[in-house]
Amino acid sequence: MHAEFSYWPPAAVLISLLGTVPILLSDRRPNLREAWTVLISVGKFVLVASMLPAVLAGGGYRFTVAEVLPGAAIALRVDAMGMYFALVASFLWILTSVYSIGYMRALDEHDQTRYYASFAVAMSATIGVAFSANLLTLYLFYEMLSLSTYPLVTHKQDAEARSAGRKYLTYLLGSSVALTLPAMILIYTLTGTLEFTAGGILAGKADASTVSILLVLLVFGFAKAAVMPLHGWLPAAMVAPTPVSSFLHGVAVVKVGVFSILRMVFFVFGTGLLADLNLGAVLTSLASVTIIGASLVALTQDNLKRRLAYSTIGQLSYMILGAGMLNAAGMAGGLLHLSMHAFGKITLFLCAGAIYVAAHRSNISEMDGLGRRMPVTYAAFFLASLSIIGMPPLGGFLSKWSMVVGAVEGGRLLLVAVILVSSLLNAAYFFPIVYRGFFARAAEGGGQEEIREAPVLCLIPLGVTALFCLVLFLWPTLALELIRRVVSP
Amino acid sequence: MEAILDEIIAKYNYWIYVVLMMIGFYAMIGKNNLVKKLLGMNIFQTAIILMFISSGVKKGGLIPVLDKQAALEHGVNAALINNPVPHVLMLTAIVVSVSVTGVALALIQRIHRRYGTLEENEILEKADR
Amino acid sequence: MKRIALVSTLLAGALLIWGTRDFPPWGDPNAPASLHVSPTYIEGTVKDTSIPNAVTSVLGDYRGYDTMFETIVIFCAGIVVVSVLRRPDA
Amino acid sequence: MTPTNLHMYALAAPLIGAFAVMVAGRYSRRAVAPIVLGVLSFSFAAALAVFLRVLSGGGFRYVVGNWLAPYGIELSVDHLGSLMQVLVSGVALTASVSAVQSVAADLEDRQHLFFTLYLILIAGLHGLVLTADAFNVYVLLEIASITAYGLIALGRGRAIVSSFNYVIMGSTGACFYLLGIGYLYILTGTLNMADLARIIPTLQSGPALATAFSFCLVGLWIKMAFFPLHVWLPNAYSDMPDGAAVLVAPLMTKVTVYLMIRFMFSIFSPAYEFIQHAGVQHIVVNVAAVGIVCASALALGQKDLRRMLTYVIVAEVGYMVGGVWLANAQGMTGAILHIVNDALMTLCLFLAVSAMASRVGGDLGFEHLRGLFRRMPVTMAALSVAALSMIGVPPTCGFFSKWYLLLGGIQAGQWLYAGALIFSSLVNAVLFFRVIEIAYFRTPDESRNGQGHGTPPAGEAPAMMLQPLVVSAAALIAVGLATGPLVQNVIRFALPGGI
Amino acid sequence: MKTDYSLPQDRPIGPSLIIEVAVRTMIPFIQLFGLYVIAHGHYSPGGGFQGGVVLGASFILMAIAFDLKTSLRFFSLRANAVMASSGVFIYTGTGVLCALLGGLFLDYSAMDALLALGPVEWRSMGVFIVELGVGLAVTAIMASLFWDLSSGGDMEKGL
Repeated sequence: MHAEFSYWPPAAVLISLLGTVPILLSDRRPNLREAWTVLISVGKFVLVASMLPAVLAGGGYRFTVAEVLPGAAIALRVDAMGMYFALVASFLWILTSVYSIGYMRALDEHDQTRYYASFAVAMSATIGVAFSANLLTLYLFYEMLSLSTYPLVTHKQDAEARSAGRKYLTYLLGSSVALTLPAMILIYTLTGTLEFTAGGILAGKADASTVSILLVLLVFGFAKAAVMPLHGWLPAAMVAPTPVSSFLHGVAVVKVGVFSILRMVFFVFGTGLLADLNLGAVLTSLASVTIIGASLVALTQDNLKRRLAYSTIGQLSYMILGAGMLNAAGMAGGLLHLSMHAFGKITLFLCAGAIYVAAHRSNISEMDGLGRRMPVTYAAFFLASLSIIGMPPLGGFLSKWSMVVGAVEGGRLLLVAVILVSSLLNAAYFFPIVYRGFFARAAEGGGQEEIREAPVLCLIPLGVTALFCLVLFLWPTLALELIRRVVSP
Repeated sequence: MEAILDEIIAKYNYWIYVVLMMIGFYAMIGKNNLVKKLLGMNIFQTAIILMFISSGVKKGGLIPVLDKQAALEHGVNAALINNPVPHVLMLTAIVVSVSVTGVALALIQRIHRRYGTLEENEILEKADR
Repeated sequence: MKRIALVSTLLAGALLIWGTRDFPPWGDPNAPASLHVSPTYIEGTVKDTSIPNAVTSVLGDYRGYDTMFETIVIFCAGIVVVSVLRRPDA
Repeated sequence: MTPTNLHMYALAAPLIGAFAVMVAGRYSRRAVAPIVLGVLSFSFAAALAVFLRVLSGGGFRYVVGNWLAPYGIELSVDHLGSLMQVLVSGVALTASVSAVQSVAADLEDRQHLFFTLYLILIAGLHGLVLTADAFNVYVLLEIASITAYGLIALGRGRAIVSSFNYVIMGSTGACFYLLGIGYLYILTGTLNMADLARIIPTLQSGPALATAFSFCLVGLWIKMAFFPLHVWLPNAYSDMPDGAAVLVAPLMTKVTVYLMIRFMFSIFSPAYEFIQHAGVQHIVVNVAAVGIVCASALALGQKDLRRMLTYVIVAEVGYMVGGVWLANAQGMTGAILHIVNDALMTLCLFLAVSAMASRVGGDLGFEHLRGLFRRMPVTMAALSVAALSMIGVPPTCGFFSKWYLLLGGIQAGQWLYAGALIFSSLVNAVLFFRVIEIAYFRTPDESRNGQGHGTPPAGEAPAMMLQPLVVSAAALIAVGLATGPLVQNVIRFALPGGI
Repeated sequence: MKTDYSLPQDRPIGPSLIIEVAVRTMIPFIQLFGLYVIAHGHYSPGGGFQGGVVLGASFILMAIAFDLKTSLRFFSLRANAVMASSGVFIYTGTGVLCALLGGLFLDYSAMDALLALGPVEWRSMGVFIVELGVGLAVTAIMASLFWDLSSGGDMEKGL
């Protein structure tokens, strides 16, 4: 892949970072501020999309900020994998910022300027991770993401939020300093470079034990992927406002974790090396445990957002599972699930938010009969949950199917079992919500009558994302095209 | 035994200053009274000065102040004249020790005025309160 | 505290004594200190600086840089004492 | 290349300024600030010019009084020395901008005394980073120390006691160093570093040499507060006036570490320390590791921002000493890089401290920091940047020096040291986020504001304190991004041959 | 063991005529000798420090024999501060001057450009100048050290 020098990648990364300035300046004028937010999010998407043709043409862009360490610069590079993730993230950001406006206004939240500003910074960090050319740069943006989301997680500023924030930083910062950094330095000592290169850089440079140690260090080091037992921060982070949970903890932050791990698997270790040392098992086993465990815990949660959080933990490990199969179908499935789950899960969270805005209810047990009051929301919720469970004709089906194929090809029937069981569990913890919504009798005097749909600014985004779950099943061409370039370059 | 004795006799100057140095050092870190600490510091520095000066001595050497004419006409035999460098260095060291002593004394005065004692432990418990 | 002090004192003393083993005996005119740099001062002082007192010439000229800071040291001492003792709240 | 006098002017300017302040300050208080800032800006410019010349034409040696070494006193204006001179003058200038403000508030009628000492201290540090004469180092160390004693004694509360302890410890260190130099002199008859380096290999390295080496080293360790010998530092640094702390805390320990590097590699040789005494090397690195861990643990126990920072400084000294003794190029690079970075980080932190103190009042116990994020966002933002650098988050400079140190530790197989580094970064994360959390969430309870320095005015610190703070915070990131060039063009030449 | 270190509240002995007269006659000679030691440092043991200390001692003696105020009448605090600063300034200034005149720092022979005495003679001259500076500084500091330490900072009553 030849990548020519260009200022587009830094532009795409920095636009939202610089965008914080006008947002902060228009502190006193909400309309202007939110106009800026939407404008910037659209601009970011356009910038990212503008680089798509070159990538599809097999090319790409790169940009070097500074050669800080010999063999490890702070550099950006746009390739298929990064582009794939960046597209999903930047597209969903538009919808989320529209949704945020409706949500924050409906609830009349405090410190909205800080909220939008940190959101923009977090977005820069996300795209930065997507376009990082080497491990150092990725680490840089990874930390930037952890820190910039801290004010969002602790937005409420009460005791619960504070302890959640503490947990958040302890897990994310701690793991990255204590595990990722040493791993990075080991890699650097072994290979003298940190550049992402297709097929990996470790091949022939390290023996089996070192590689496996590195693998474990990195899988847990990128704790944003919430592989058990380092998952505790995600449910805790649910104290954040729902748009944050939906976008950051449904898409950006957690997917950044997974994305980083997949980067490592494809571009640092190299699937070939992992296959030779058959270390795929490490990934798959860790993933399977998390998948089943998280799904089981999810069953027990009554708070809707916490249930969704545990479901997220489970779904994230699907992607690691797919990558761990180390064959084309499996890896493709894993990568595909990244976007499918993104659309599905964000819809679910947006619905949760809409319910909270409209009915001020966050526990599932209190949601009897709400479906009849807010049919659009519940319809979207239903579609999205189907997609997560993996039913045709919805996007989730494709990814899970491809993973099953991969597992069968690899002759790992156990993994097939894991996928099926967990899909059943997904169904088990999603359907009751929908069922209660539509069919259960609401308790008398619950004040059901005056509940109406959430504001339209909330409904549009979740409608769009729900539709996309469908669209992506019918026309997954672009995603598949990009993925093909990653798994079989 | 003989050897050790000769050793000691040949270098008794060093032994003396080492003993002095130990006295001073012990007083500096071991004593509880600030003035005694200060005295220990002075003893220590004196020991060092002693060491330097003694290193400059030559048996039967003259003081390093020459006769200008004689020096100009028929040079100087350095072997007969004591080494001036240690004197210079020690002038500096003496001045430094004087300065530090002055500073320390001033501090001691203030400490005493503030806490009414010069015993370190009493000062510390007063200071922490 | 006192025990630590005693131990470290004895340690330092022992080290120093041990160190004197390969020193030249006292007053040895062939000690390295007497042979390497100092003769140049003694022989050079008159014709280089026309100061017959070698100590003064070394102090003021050859090593004048040291002496400058030495003067500054005592100057500092004066100022410190002033600033420590002459204060309104005293 | 032809030697220049610029670096001497950079050194002399603060001295002349000091006398001017001493005389003029007695008559008019307003004369002080212009003189101080003027001479310091001049010496910074001069140091910068010298640095650029060194970069283009390579380092040079300078004989004071035009007496050829080893007869005269020699200065070595090489890459490292010149870099340090730029660092010293730059930090001094930045710190003094904030100092003129805070000192005017703290001790108004003794400003001229304060700034006389302040400027002489700066001159002494200039001398220390330039000199290539073993005895000259002693004199300059004493200048730096005596001025520091005075500056500390000007502080509040327990300051005089802390200052006296510092006097005792500092003189012990100086005496040890002087003893070591005496031994070297008796053995070689010279005091010039290059000359010593020439002669020492010819001596059979006997007990005397080892004694000299160890005494000088221990002396320097006491002066730099290397772990077991650090007891004087926390009190001294937390009790001195903020105006002095912004200068002393960033520079003193770092310059002493630099002196240790000079001593180890321009008088003795890597061969002497690392090959003939490999055992010692291992011990020192492990002591450094233990020191880092203990100092970080002690920092966790502190309830006051200043004291917390002082223990962090002790830990950082462990970083640098350990890095030097790793005896490989990476560790050495990391140590030198960390001297620069740590000076800047500490500068930024203490500038933030003095900015807070100007609003909160002298006492910076954690409960006084509540709600500061709303009252002084800029200060807290700068503090956060410095905190990130301390934790080692790219692209702040702290990350890159830590990177090199870890690299060196791993290459040398010193796992304890590497582990200690990771541990202390984690501890730093806890330390600073605890502070930030308090300042970010807790709302100030109005009852306390009454006591202390009266009701503190709300809002940001005065501009004179904010500007240097912002500059230093920006410098953290700028230096971080410039690490590559810095290592390539400067530090690479500073590495001693043979490691 | 707790000892009383406090200063004596009032002078144990009143002013004594003998002492005062003796000191009055001695001080000029002491100061003359101090100047001699400074000036003659080139040809005999002596120099700025030694002479400065002797000069300072003369004021200390005055402060002891009469009282602190008397010595302050002869040597005011302001003069003291100026003298100390100027003494050190002479030294540093000489160094800078040599550098400005095209030599190296503290290279006295460069001052030949001012007045042609010949470089070697100028070195001796330069040493004399700096010794003078040292003498001034040391005199002033010695006196002020004694004053401060003996009166505890307030220039009220000495020992």
